[in-house]
Amino acid sequence: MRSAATPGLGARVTASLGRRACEVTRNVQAGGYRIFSALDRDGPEPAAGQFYMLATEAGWSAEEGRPYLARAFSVADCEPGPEGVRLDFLVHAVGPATRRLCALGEGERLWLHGPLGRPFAPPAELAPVTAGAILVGGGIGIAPLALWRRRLAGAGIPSRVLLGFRDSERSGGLDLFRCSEIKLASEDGHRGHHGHVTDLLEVMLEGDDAGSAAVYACGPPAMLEAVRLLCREHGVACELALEAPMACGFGACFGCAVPLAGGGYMRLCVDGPVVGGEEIETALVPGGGGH
Amino acid sequence: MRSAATPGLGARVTASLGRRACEVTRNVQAGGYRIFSALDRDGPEPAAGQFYMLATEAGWSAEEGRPYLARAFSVADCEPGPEGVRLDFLVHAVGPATRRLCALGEGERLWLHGPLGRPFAPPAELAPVTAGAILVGGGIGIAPLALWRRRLAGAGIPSRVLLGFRDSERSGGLDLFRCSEIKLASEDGHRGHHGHVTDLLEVMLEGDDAGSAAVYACGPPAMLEAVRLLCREHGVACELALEAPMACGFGACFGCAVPLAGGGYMRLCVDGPVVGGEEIETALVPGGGGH
Amino acid sequence: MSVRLCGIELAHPVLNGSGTFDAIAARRAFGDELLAQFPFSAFVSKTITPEPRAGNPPPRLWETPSGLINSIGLPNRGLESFLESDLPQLAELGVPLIVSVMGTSHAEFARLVTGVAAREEVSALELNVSCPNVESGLIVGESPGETCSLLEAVRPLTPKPLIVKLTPNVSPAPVAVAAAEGGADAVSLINTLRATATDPGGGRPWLGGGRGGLSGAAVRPIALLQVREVAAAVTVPVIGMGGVSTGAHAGDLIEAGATAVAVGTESFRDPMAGRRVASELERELRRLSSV
Amino acid sequence: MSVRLCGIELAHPVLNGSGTFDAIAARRAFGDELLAQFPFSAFVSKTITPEPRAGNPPPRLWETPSGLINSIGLPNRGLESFLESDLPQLAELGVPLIVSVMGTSHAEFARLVTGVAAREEVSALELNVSCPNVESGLIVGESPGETCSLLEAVRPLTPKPLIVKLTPNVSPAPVAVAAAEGGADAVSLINTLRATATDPGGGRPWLGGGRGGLSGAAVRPIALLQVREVAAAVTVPVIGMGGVSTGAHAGDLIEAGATAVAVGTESFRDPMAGRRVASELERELRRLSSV
Ligand SMILES: Cc1cc2nc3c(=O)[nH]c(=O)nc-3n(C[C@H](O)[C@H](O)[C@H](O)COP(=O)(O)OP(=O)(O)OC[C@H]3O[C@@H](n4cnc5c(N)ncnc54)[C@H](O)[C@@H]3O)c2cc1C
Ligand SMILES: Cc1cc2nc3c(=O)[nH]c(=O)nc-3n(C[C@H](O)[C@H](O)[C@H](O)COP(=O)(O)OP(=O)(O)OC[C@H]3O[C@@H](n4cnc5c(N)ncnc54)[C@H](O)[C@@H]3O)c2cc1C
Ligand SMILES: Cc1cc2nc3c(=O)[nH]c(=O)nc-3n(C[C@H](O)[C@H](O)[C@H](O)COP(=O)(O)O)c2cc1C
Ligand SMILES: Cc1cc2nc3c(=O)[nH]c(=O)nc-3n(C[C@H](O)[C@H](O)[C@H](O)COP(=O)(O)O)c2cc1C
Ligand code: FES
Ligand code: FES
Repeated sequence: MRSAATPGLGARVTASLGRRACEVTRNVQAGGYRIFSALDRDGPEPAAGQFYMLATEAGWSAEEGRPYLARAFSVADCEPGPEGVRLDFLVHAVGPATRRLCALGEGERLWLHGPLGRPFAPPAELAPVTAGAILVGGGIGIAPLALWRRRLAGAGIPSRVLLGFRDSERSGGLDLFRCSEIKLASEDGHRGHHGHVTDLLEVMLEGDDAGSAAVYACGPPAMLEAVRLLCREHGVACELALEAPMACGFGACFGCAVPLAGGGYMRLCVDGPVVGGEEIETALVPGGGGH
Repeated sequence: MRSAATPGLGARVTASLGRRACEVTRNVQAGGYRIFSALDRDGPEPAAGQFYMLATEAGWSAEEGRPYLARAFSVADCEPGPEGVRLDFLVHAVGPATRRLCALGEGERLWLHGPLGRPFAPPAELAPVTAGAILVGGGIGIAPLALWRRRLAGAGIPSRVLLGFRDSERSGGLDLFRCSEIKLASEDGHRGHHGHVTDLLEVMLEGDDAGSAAVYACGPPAMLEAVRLLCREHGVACELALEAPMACGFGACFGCAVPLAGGGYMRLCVDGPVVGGEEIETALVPGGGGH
Repeated sequence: MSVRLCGIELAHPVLNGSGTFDAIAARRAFGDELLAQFPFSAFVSKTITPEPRAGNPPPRLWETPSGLINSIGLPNRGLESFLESDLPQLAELGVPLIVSVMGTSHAEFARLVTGVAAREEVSALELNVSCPNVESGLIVGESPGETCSLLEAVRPLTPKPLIVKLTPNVSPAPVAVAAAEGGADAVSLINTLRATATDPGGGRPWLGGGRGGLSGAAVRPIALLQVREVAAAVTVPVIGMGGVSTGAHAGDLIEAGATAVAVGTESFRDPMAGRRVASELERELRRLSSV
Repeated sequence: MSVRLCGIELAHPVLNGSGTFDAIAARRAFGDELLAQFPFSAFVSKTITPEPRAGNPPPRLWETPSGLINSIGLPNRGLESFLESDLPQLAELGVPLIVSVMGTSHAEFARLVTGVAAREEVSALELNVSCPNVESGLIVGESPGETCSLLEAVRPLTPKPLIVKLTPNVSPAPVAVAAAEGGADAVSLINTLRATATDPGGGRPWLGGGRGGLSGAAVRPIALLQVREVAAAVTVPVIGMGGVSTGAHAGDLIEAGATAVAVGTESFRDPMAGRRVASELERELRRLSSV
């Protein structure tokens, strides 16, 4: 299914078997979010769009027995090194799991399994004559796009990046895009276009070469649904990285159901989290992306 | 019931209503144990032998939903100051609650209610013509004796202290007795008499003035039972500070049952933890003092 | 926030669960300040039986992930002694009194209901039916027929409200319907779920009573469903309980159809939990009514 | 550590709980390494029904204190498709296969049992009886009579072992006895406990299916008692499960009378939990036999 044009680009990476304890090597503030890194000595380099199930080794369940289950997090960046793969995650403290992860100390250990799920596919697979990629991200959802942009650049595929934030608190993910050219939107007008990132996308899609571009989006459900509808309207291919509550991340629990366009459900952890805009009934997944 | 000879000495102190969050001001190693201090801004000064129910404000339940309940701890020492009463606890990490408490950082907050329970009674109440007190402690159990010794000394009542330890790891509580004259026993012979602390007590009880002394003991169940039987044999009054699993500490749950000599049970949290040797059927309380 | 429960005016909807708060012992521990700030809008006594009971041999408690097993065995002084010594003290609390009673035959229940209801201090009675009827061998509260016939036997004995405490070990709705048909004025649920634990030191059961009942946060999601189903099945008021530790949990039970709620295990962790839950509930209900 | 279960030789006593491990999806996620280190000594399929089912609308998951509510709704491809596509893939696992089936009438169960048992890949069948019989309206597994008559209907259809999966929502011992009388070769328990949750954003039920089943550490103490009581009531082997996350928990169930144990929710947190539990259990059984 994956094209051979850019070898490995977008190919699903198989997870190492079982969970492993990884050391946390860094944990820094990024606006209202945290970015932390873990050293995965035994795992492969993930593809952009894939995710890991994370739990801390100590102090999980510290809020009245919660978090109990591991939680899904997209890889925001990664870097292979002599000792293993450095995995970076961008996390927003919204509940017991994310609060605990944001408080991780250097040297603490993290349980992790992955990389899991279906990654982004290269533009050439989505749009026959490609003019490159348009990446659309919002809030905490920009994490997987950061890695995807690096991968595209590495493969020589041009990409344009549109990012939107509610306010400066929620723009911490920008740190992941430090050296790229980006168009910004903010709902409070503190930076870039005063409004939604989808306004920027709309303008772009009405431009000349957009019909042959491929759109990749990640962010809050309402934004994803707007992107999906815009792309459909303009006949532009798009992939969306969705969220749904996940108990396992590897197809075991059937909990992460997302309604399919043709009826029935997919398991987002194995058939996603990256899905084609036409595959699903809606990006407003009930129970998903609560924040 | 309490004598007026040494005002306040041994009188049960009523707890402040409800639990309160107290700041941890110190946490130091003491052999294999930890001694930590909390500043109780709103509570009274406890009597020796009384205890508090403790839980940490954050990260309680960090081991698969445990600890869930607060846990009972004797006050090892206390000191009123301008900002409140400093309470010292001696803790041995044996399970989820004690592990969490031993890891308390300075400035962290502790939920606490107390002081609770029946304290030690002055020797004059136990032995009509008193030659003073004999304090017998073992392992982690020496905590309440440390405060009791200080209180007795403050009231001008002579006390002799016999302490036993299994090994040097478990002798951390000695730090609480820094400036007193003590007879020691250790099971591994690393210090003092090579054997049990009850060997020392036996010798002492066979001495001249012991018949009019009052014995106060706290330690592992087997030691307490030996003390109880020795004292009975020698016709010497004794008080034992016992342990039993406690869910509430204030008489609400009826969980802390200790078999009475005459049949039936007492609630150790309200009718103890200090009990007369003759009141109970055995100091080997099922489920109590697991370590 | 005041509510009427079977004609009894309550200042707020938060009661205690039977057997989880001993107001007499608590007053001894915390002093008269307890009366000034009594945490519950009505007081439910620990279950009393016709004759005194010593309760189960220890150990009686076992902490589980986010929960507690108790195997207390209904220690109580028996009907006569309760009426003579406890009731006058409970009357000093200044809140309506609900007395919980349990017999093992219709005759025993009749004796209890008659004796208790005759006292003017008592506002209502709760029938604890989680026990076998010695005549039929069936657990009364697990059988709609047994429950209805018990109610028919005791209903004529008093005009005072009779509350039936339902067990969660069977689907409670049919039993609730039977209780209401038999003349119950209200039902309360859930009691504890049958559970046990093994001695960590070896394969023996840990609890002196062999088994016990599970309560606390762990059972909250079970309680919520049972309360919802019972409230949908009967027209009499429902008192909901099971793992309530915050106003949000209490609000969930009220949304599910409960008229009042009770706090049990949480009072062990926080003696003033009832008062805290009531004030949090007030905020919660305001928030929900504005959603 | 090998055990015989209904004549099936198992390398160790640890299976998976039905519906908590999809070996086909897991192989896709983790690769063929999964086969080399398959965590379970036999594989229990997710429950299949005669016709395909899409499952419940999302959200399907809710985390509770030390537990998980699922409201999955038995999505599956139906009998034909299971036999055609899934079974050959499951046969590649190299462990005995147990297929879980659920019908809503004797005729449906008969069709399932006949179809599945005919396949040589299948070692045993598990009957999921936590569903209503559309003819009687009763939940089969909550009624000894329904359970016995179901067994009488399907028992003649195959000589292969039939395992009845018991529900914990009623006292399971009488149902287990009825199942054995009807000809069941083994019973397994516990299935999930009926439970629900409220949307934290407002009073609506959170789960798409309205309610679901509670599993995980929170239910462990309930499972342990039910397994003990069932094992004491029947002579057929018992497969114990409910909150097992360590070898000690598995050992408790075996002490309580189980021949084998199953790991469910813990596999979500640790995909190789079955293997870990098996090796911890081996140590645990050695320890217990030396106590
Ligand atoms: C594929 C994938 C990738 C993801 N990547 C990222 C990422 O890169 N960074 C990131 O920050 N997040 C990411 N998420 C989201 C992240 O997994 C969730 O935010 C995480 O589950 C939150 O856990 P929590 O315990 O902190 O909060 P939770 O309390 O579990 O969840 C937050 C929301 O869920 C609801 N909720 C669910 N269960 C309960 C409960 N029992 N009680 C109360 N509320 C409940 C509430 O509405 C709440 O607002 C991703 C999710 C998926 C599926
Ligand atoms: C009045 C009083 C005063 C005390 N004073 C002190 C003191 O000054 N210093 C001090 O260190 N301790 C003191 N204790 C003891 C202290 O309360 C216990 O050690 C404490 O409860 C341990 O909690 P934990 O969670 O660390 O260990 P737990 O695991 O709760 O208890 C340790 C032991 O209890 C058993 N146990 C109980 N429940 C479980 C379970 N669910 N799973 C596994 N094992 C279980 C085990 O056998 C284990 O060895 C006192 C106790 C009382 C009653
Ligand atoms: C230690 C303890 C003792 C209890 N004793 C009684 C009792 O005597 N009578 C009764 O009806 N319920 C009794 N219960 C059940 C509680 O009243 C309540 O129904 C149950 O604990 C669920 O609520 P919770 O989860 O808030 O504790 C007891 C519960 C506990 C924990
Ligand atoms: C997500 C999920 C799906 C389940 N699906 C099934 C099922 O299809 N058939 C079945 O018999 N049991 C099913 N169960 C119940 C489990 O097999 C097991 O009985 C229960 O979860 C208790 O074990 P645990 O606490 O180890 O999870 C399911 C449980 C979960 C959590
Ligand atoms: S998260 Fe378990 S199947 Fe997708
Ligand atoms: S600990 Fe609850 S009554 Fe003593």
